Amino acid sequence: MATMKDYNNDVTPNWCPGCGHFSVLRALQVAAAKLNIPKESLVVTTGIGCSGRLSGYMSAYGFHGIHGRSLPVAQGIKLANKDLTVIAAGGDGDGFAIGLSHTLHAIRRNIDVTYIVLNNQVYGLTKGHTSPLSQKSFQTKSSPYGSVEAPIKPGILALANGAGFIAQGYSAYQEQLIDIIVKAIQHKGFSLVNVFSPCVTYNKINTYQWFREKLVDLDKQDGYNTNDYQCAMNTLVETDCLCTGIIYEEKGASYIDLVQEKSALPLTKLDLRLTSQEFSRLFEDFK
Amino acid sequence: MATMKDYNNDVTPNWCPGCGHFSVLRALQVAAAKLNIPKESLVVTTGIGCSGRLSGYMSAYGFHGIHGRSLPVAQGIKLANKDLTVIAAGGDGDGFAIGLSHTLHAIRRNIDVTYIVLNNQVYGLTKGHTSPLSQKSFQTKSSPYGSVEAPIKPGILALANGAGFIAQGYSAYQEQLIDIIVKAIQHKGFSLVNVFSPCVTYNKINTYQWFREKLVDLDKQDGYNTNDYQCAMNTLVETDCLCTGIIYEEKGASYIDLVQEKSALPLTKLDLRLTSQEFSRLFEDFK
Amino acid sequence: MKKNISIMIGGVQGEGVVSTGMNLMKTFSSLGYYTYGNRNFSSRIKGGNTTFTIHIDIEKIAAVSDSVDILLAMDLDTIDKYMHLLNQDGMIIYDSDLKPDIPIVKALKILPLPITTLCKGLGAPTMKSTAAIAYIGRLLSMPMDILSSSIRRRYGKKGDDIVAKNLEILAAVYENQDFSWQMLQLQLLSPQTAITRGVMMGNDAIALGALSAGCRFIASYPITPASEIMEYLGKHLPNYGGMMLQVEDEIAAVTAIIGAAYSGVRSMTATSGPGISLMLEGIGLAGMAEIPIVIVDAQRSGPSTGLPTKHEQSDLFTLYYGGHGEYPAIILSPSTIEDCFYETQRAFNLADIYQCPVILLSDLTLSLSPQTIDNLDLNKVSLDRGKLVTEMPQENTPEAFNRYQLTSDGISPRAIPGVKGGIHHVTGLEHNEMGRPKDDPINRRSMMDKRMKKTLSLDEVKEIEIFSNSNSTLFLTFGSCFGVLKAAAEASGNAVDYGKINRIKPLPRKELEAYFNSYEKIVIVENNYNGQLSKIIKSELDCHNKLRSFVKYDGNPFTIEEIIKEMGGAY
Amino acid sequence: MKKNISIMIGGVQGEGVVSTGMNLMKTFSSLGYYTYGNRNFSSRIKGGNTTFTIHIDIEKIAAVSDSVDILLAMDLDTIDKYMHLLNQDGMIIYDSDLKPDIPIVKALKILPLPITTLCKGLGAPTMKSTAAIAYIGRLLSMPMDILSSSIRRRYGKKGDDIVAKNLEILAAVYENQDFSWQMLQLQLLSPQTAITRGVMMGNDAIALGALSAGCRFIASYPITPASEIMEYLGKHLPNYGGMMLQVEDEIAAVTAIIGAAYSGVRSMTATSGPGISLMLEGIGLAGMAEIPIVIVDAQRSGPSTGLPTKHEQSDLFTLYYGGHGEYPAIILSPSTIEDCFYETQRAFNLADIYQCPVILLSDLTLSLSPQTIDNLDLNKVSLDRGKLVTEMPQENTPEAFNRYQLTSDGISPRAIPGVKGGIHHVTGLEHNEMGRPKDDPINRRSMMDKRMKKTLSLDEVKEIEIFSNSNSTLFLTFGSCFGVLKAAAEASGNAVDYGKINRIKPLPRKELEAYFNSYEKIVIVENNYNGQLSKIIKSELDCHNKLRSFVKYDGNPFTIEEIIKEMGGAY
Ligand SMILES: Cc1ncc(C[n+]2csc(CCOP(=O)(O)OP(=O)(O)O)c2C)c(N)n1
Ligand SMILES: Cc1ncc(C[n+]2csc(CCOP(=O)(O)OP(=O)(O)O)c2C)c(N)n1
Ligand code: SF4
Ligand code: SF4
Ligand SMILES: [Mg+2]
Ligand SMILES: [Mg+2]
Repeated sequence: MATMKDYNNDVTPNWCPGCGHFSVLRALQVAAAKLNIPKESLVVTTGIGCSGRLSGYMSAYGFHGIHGRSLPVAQGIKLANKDLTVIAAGGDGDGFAIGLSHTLHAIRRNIDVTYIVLNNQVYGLTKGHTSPLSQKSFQTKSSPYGSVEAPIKPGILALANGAGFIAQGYSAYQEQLIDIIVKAIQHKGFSLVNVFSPCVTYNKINTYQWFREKLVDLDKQDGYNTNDYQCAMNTLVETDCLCTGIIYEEKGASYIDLVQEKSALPLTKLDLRLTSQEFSRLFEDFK
Repeated sequence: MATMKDYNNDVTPNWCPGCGHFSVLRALQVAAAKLNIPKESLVVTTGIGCSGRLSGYMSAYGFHGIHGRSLPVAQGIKLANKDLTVIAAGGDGDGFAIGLSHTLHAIRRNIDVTYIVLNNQVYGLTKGHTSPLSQKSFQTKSSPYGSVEAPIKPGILALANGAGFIAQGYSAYQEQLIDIIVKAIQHKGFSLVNVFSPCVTYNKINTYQWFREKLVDLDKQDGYNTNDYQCAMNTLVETDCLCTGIIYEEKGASYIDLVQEKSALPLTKLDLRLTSQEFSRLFEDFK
Repeated sequence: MKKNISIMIGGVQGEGVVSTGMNLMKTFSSLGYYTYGNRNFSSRIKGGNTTFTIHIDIEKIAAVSDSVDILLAMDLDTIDKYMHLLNQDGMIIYDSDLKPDIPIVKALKILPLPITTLCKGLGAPTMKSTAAIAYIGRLLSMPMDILSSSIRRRYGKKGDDIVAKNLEILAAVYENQDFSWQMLQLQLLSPQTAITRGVMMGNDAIALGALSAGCRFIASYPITPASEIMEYLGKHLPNYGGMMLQVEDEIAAVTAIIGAAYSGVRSMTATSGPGISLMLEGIGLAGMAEIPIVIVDAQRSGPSTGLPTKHEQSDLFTLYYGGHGEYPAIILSPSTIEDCFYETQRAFNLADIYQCPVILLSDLTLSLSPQTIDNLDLNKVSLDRGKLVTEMPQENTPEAFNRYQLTSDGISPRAIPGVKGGIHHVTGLEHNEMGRPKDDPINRRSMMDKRMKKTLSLDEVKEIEIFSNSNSTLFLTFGSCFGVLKAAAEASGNAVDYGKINRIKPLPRKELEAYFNSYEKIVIVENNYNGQLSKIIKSELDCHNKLRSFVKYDGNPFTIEEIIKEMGGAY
Repeated sequence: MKKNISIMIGGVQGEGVVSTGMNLMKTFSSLGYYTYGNRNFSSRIKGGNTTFTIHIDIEKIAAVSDSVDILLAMDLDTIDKYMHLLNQDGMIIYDSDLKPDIPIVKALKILPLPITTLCKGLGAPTMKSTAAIAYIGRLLSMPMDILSSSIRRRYGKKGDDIVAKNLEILAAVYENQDFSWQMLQLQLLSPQTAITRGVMMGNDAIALGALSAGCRFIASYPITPASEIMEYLGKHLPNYGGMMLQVEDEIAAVTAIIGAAYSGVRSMTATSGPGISLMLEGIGLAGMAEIPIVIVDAQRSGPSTGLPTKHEQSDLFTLYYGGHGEYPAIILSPSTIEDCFYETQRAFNLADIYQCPVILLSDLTLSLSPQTIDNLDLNKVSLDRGKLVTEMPQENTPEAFNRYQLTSDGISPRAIPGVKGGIHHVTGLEHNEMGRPKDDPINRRSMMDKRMKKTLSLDEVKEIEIFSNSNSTLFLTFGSCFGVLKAAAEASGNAVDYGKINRIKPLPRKELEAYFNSYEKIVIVENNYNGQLSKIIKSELDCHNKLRSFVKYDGNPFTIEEIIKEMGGAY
């Protein structure tokens, strides 16, 4: 059996002490260990941000790309080699400002990738700017008079866009977060895990304390049914999205299953050469 | 009083005979006439697509920009001069493929722009490719085996993202469409008008006939309350979004109202020069 | 007896002009003739006048003549707009229903044909294209059985009824005795060998080349004039286990193929100017992270949306100089359909060998002009995946894999996910040999040097092909201009040498230097305003005094005459 | 008595290193000294070692020395990493709590100061910065009252208690008799005039320049090292009726300002390399549609994410050659803080006059290095809005407005929405004089010519400033390199002429040509791998034999010594 340590490399994270991102990293490592994923079959793609550094702290194949594009990269990887476990991760700016379109298209395309949002409702790496997930009246260097734009609600948007797996976690609820990530990886199709991961340096509003007071734990709600779309939507609206646990899941065929036979080889295993016969047949079409 | 003709220039549209876009153009012209908008105060921005040509057929200030960016341009215009009536228009590819992020950010930012989607569920201008709004199994040059991705539902997504005005129209329901556009323009804040505008050349599935059979007209539903969020969501889900009329409206302060006094001048009217005193005061901060 | 003949077909866009032209081309190609077709697009989707010009020859050619021998008009616009293109002894034929008012010009043959009448009479009003082809076949003294077998081939899949109806039209035309056909007929010389050849346009050859090169993934966003590549691969890749993914925009396209290529699959995307601009950040990532991707740029008239259905070669600058910062990239510039096929294969090899983005630079004319081609040799370009590591010696501990090892040639071993002991980190940040972020200046310098110098060895590869070696002036070009240049040089009796350059980046400096030494003057011919290739060469080589630039930027390719004139020009 | 002194402050990132440095700079600037500061960023947000080097001088200077006179260490890392930078007779001072193990080096003064102890003792453990400043002030023989007024100024807003506490610390330091201060003190020459000057970095000057130029709208997406521009304008624009809009990405940023600029508001955005790559399509639209926008590129090390907190000048290529297709653009390259202010104002004028995108090219060092500046003259650059039409003669019928009229200078009248009779259409498609799409080749050619030639008249403007006119070699540069070059030239006794180029596009050809005629050799100094400016010049001018390129691309600016060495270099 693998242990968390197997997925840990010897790089010291450059995150601030107390940053929520440490816990997300740890949870992902523990989840990978629980699932016993061979580390060479695990690929983590990230965007740019404090969160983006996560892929560099995993002992696994890691791809730290450009800002907002962790999902297209992840989808390309999964389509190339469906035998891999592919995790995409990134900040709230990465996934809901510059990368919002990719996030929503990844959801509807339903390629089997797990997307972990390290959501601190602020741009950490640029040293404190308002994010599309920052709450109204949030003050930063870029909103000195307070933000006036309504924040995006990732859960509601994903649900409205037909996501097959939506969960929310919190850095300080390690066990739940690990459990969520395990299930998200197991889900066949796209899964979204929105993690409240406090930025201790630039977000003095949505702090650990703040979340602890506000978050509703769905696992503790008797009889919460994760297969009920309407209930999921209501829960998100009623809690103002401040809830943790698996919010919604629905089984369905993933993209690859829809375009290929189950028995099809990963693209990486295909023969690259055409036979002369095949080639002649293709050439005939041009006559 | 202005008439529709006042907003018509002498350019012959290059659209195919029967294209739904003709009706959207006409409806916009009639709506402008009904509201008696001085043509020099009317600005129409568009993206690229058959739909994108619309701005070139209006006698008004028209801005035909680049693919997917009609909304950032429109928002820039409105912020620059709040006295203008600003309409953004574009195709379903323009607004929900390449431009999806802008569409959703424009919704939450709530700048007073009316956004008309000329939705034919296909890329017309590129001669028939699948769009993110194409229905499943739709066959085109780019989905020869049928599309497998779930289509985006503009109404649901907009509602989930907090839009303050959402309506759907149909090219063949001229009067309703005119009425919707009039109200959308009157709405203070961002308004989304999703128009089913059939492409007679490349969409042989979602035809005029098809829509006529499927569309539910909310104006004919007794007691439909456009202020009820839950009801709006249910209606969209129940009709599979195939409904027309004003789906949801909610009054609220628009972006400009939140960041400026009502009495503030349009940016175009501001004095460009600082006084020496003001300048000295600013300079003092650096000492 | 004529060596070649040029036919322009004009009519309402969407009403069969293109298929008429293509069918004629395929029919002549099946007889052993070479054909070349040139489309002129209407800016409307449906309606509006469109033309298709075909050149039929007994020798290979990749240009249309400046004038036409036969003008086939399916609408009045065609007559008004293009009659002036007819040769003095040319012939204008048209659907007699049009009833045009044609000025009598000496020597000009005018031939109204009952195309609509005949088709209506046979109850097949939509088969005008077949009637038109039949009339042209008859005028060019084509045996009727050739046309009938062509019809069978073309319409076979649509069912026997359709075939029969078309054959009926054909027969009616060949039986028509209203004209003194003998007098009208044009006699083409027989082709050199009676072999059946294919008809392809550049995009077809690129797509087929990619498939043959083992490309198994394309992510793409539609755009004129590149869409046919994704369309072809979308149709055929699934049969070979591969996939085409239509994405939400070009940024997703380039980053998705970066993901797939990183995973070990030969991957590509195809776009045009606006897409290229959007992809630059991603291309830079591929350069920095050393990911092998292939990008086709089928250039059209810019800037911005420009003239999306018109020809230009104005993306060199942006591709050569790239996005922000400095990274390696390779630009190949095929000039013929055969090049499109082979150079696409080479592109995938170079990407794998040099681990960097490779751009295949096409242009609207090359991408969309159909032409007869000789058979393609599937095995001419052999497959080379460079330093790809798919298995590791057992002893290697994970994470000791130096993905960015500093080697003497600057190229490092590349392991892909799934390979045990190949685990490493990839980042667009500056990194050390293990791929970990590092901002130390010494590391920075060695990594920059490694990346920027690794393609230097390409300078040894010959990339310029020169034809006719006897003059003191060389006309050098790339892309579809080459076909026109060749035709012009031949028509001018080879008054100048001419050639094409197959690789623009890294610029073949040594080779160019040698040519600047041996020629008195080199004229760079290209379709853009700035003379982009000539400026690139001038920045790299001290050749200002010998280099001349000849450009055209009005949305159309050069005419043969324009180039001939330039060849005679006094510098 | 010293003419200048150089101090390096090092400590844990986020623990006051920067504010200590900035306060010292402001204090010395208020006395009439010139200062220049240079930050070295840690790649961590919090923690990690960071340093701030300050140069204090009686003359204006825009570079730090290669070595330092005083090293102030607030952590141990600073001592380990930077002690080697100390001059032979330098002094190392540190918080005595650190208890470092410092090797005894002859002549080196070692001074442990009870910074933490003192602050703790006074119940103000977080005010170490004030103690450090006080000690340095005392070492540099600064009168205490200067420091106390500086403290009042700095902390006034935070309340009387805070001020009092800080003053208490100051007094304690000045009363400290533990050391033989007399022996230790360094005596700086008195400043030439005792005037209070400001301290600004390039981004401040650009933002203030924009505000002064009448810029009333900025749309931007945060990125290092450009964010300060949006931050400043976000804070101040509302006071002048304007707005800062933080958008979802750089594509939205550039297209939003295109909308605002089209509507008549002076509008800008500010970004760095990755943002520039993403903006290229939009910049091309502004070029095609002739919209006046201003874009700041604060360059950092590329490619891709590169070294985001390190210096480079490697975006010239992408900016000069642009996105797909060909369109006009102007690139200004300020070299000093004053330039940043005035050139920003000029950028807005040029945008309005030439109706095209104007890029203001900065670099990380110029954008982020604070320095003492002389007063800025608000009215030096007068406002010119070009052919802007805000009212039309009544007679004009709507839609007869020729927005893209072919004029002799290529510049057309520009009406903005709201103007009666100015209604017109704008498109990224090729268009006619009315702005309507048109694909006819003759129109295409004249519109291309119009756009591409309209900035030609700029060739008459002098854009190169040369200093010391007596040598046969010229060192030419741009951006922050200029400060180092100047310092090096002066230190070398003006062994070469040196200068800066203020506009890179259109390249001042005539002027350059003249200099290539008058100098034997011109060395282009720049921070990138390719020698981008020198390649641009070589592509435009026949100067290969006279031009030399001197580059550095390791993430750091040139040192003075490196340039001096190059000046003595035998070419
Ligand atoms: C194209 C581009 N634009 C801007 C940036 C600058 N940038 C880096 S990270 C970031 C946002 C970080 O916020 P988030 O994604 O929430 O991650 P966090 O740092 O909060 O974990 C930005 C704007 C960039 N790297 N690339
Ligand atoms: C950056 C970029 N990519 C691709 C294109 C090609 N293109 C033009 S319009 C279009 C989509 C058109 O579809 P839609 O927006 O639905 O408009 P319609 O033609 O159906 O009205 C595409 C892909 C482009 N112009 N620019
Ligand atoms: S700045 Fe915020 S998000 Fe970034 S490492 Fe520090 S605490 Fe974490
Ligand atoms: S192709 Fe479709 S969308 Fe375009 S003009 Fe024709 S009918 Fe309309
Ligand atoms: Mg964040
Ligand atoms: Mg459409």
